[in-house]
Amino acid sequence: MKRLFAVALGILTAIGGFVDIGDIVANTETGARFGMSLAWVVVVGVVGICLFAEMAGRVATVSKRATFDLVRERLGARVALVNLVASLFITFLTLAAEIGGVALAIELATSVNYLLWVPIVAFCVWLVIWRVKFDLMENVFGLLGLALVVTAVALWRLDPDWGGLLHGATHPAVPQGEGHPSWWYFAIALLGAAMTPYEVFFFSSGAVEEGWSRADLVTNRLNVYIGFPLGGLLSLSLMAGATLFLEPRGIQPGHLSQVALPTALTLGKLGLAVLLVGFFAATFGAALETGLSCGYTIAQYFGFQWGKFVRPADAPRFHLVALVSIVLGAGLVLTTLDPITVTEYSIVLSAAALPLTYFPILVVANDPDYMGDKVNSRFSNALGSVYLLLLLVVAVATIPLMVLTKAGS
Amino acid sequence: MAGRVLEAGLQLLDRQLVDRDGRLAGKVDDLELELPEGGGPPVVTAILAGPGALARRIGGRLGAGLEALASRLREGDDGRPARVSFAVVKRIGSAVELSVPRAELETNRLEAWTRDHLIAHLPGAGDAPE
Amino acid sequence: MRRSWMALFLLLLGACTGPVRSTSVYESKAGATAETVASAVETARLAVQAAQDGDAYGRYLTQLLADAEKDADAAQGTFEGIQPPDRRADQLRDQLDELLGQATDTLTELRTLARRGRFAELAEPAAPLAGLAEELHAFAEAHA
Amino acid sequence: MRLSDLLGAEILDEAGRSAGRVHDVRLVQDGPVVGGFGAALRLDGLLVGRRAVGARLGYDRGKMKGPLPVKLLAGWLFHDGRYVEWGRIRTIESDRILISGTVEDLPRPGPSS
Repeated sequence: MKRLFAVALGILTAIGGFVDIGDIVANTETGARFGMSLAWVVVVGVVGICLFAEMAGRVATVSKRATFDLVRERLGARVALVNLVASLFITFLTLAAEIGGVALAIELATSVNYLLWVPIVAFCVWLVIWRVKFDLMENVFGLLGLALVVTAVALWRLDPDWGGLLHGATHPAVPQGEGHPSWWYFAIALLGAAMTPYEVFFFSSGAVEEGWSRADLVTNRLNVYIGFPLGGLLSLSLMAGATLFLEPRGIQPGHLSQVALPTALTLGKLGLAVLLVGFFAATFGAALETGLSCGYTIAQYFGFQWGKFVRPADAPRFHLVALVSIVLGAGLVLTTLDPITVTEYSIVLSAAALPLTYFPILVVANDPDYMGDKVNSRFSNALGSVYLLLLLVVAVATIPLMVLTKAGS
Repeated sequence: MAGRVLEAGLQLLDRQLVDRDGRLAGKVDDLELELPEGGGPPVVTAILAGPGALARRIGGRLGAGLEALASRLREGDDGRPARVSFAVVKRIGSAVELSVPRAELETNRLEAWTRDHLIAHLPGAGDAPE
Repeated sequence: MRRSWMALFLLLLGACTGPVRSTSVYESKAGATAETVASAVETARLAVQAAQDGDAYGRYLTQLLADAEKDADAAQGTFEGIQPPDRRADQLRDQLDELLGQATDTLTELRTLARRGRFAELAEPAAPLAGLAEELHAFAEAHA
Repeated sequence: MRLSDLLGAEILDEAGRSAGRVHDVRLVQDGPVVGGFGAALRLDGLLVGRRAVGARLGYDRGKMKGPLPVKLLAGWLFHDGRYVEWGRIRTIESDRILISGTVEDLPRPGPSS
């Protein structure tokens, strides 16, 4: 029975933990502007993160080595350093966006300016990283994140023209009046939101934190193959809500308040309250993950002790990096740079930087020295190669598209 | 284990150092080779770890900057990079396992400094997370 | 993504370039501004509707109206920073200014009422929003 | 001497012709005993080739399972690997290693482990 509970818990936290400020912003803005015509990208992104997270989790479980440890080993100190700087910058940007996201969620509930909440949020994020046990932290925010299911409930309650939505999703076409470059730019943003590098840093480091063994490989796969797709459904329900409510009225959702409109108008006060809990949990949970990931990446590159499974005094530099990252992240938000804008950049740059960590993991997952008999199957190698090509194309296309579309405007 | 063949770059360099208690103690940033007195090919005598050793492999301006920083941090004695004698290496697998606790290693100075001067002052630094 | 970047882009352009090269560029800026303000007006309409249906918390509605007002003011400020290059652009400017003024005044009034918790009184001042939204969408369509 | 002095150094034969750069250094554990580790790692020879990019990925050892496109690319990149035994090294300078004999008579590297 205990095993069943562990599996269920794993899946639920995977669902709750899947959506973060990047998914919330990307899916709502895409729905408001392009309807469901980019829904297929969410599917591609979910399949991609399932493949990538399962591989990284398996590599970490079998070889007991987390992602960035292996990135340096396989690419050498110099190339891995470039990789570290890029991945760290993007993870830091995402951390700032998540801290801003938490503050915005509280602003919605209190109508007190979000900037006032930022220092408090940053302190709480640090405190949880400093004191709370790893799996307790994951379970609480993962389960609370499930509150975002309310967006799907709102959709079900609305009982919209499902055929119309499905048609939009299955016949992707650039709506008239919109340029192809912007359409593809939003596609990259959606992919970056679904396949953020920090999720893999966190997922693989988590496998070591929780001391997974080969027996846990099955649980790992279940968490990923069931949890992430259901998490992806939450993203799609955000997109559908925007398609039904915002797109027809030409509302451009630049604020979290507008993102909450579809659910508030359909389910009223109770729905809105649950949604705000969901926003808070999703962004706070992601702030923890990105704060930790800043620590993980640097510690795993230089080789000093990391992880919450040891006393803070035994991993001093790891905790120092996490603390400094959170302080700087809060500082970036306090410069009044719009957190939504920071989010938009963090997800697009995430998409562009994916090959940097995806490629080494794909290679290590094929090395019998590390994986023994748990090397990639023929299928995961075939799919893995397709995604490698896709991610390389995305990486090359991102910056030109960013310039061409003036970051999507 | 006699006669085992190892490729230094692929199977030793940049690998994680793990001490006797399973704590992480740095990376194999470089290897020190010396010619034995009796002549013959050079032999690996020690692992070099820490910013001082890493700097040489990064090269360029960044490497030089890292090296300058490292010598000030005095990881190893008299500005040398921190050194782990091969005598304390227990096993070379996906990580390099050592037979001594990391506190005894030169590579641990920066870690101990950070702990004593910064982290230890924060409440709860010493206890395991509840 | 579009609103925040369009506002910033227009701000930069308005602040430093002043006169815009050609009418068509000015026209597309006017169209984009109308679209942004239309978005704010539509957001306010939904907020007022939610208030009437007792759908949402006062604090949330206040925030929603404050965000809408902020977007409209920013877009208006940016647009007014751009010098119309010729006679025809002047006409466009006057036509749009008229709409922008009405929109921002209405949004400010609604946000002030909400801030004071007087949600029951939103309907009457919100009346012109529907017509304004119509005209702004039409203007944006015509000068895309 | 440090390993990093060898890695990446260019191999020049007596005629001054280049055999490429050092990708890796092969060690054999049969040196004098050193502490708890047992026999020390003796430098047996240098793995040399034209392209240094991605030498660490491990595809030149032939045991990697895939993925196919990466394996093919790596195979093509490293087809010209050579092996320089310690005995043939005359002098080691900062970025160059001078060897006796000529490039042509350098054997291909045998399988390592």
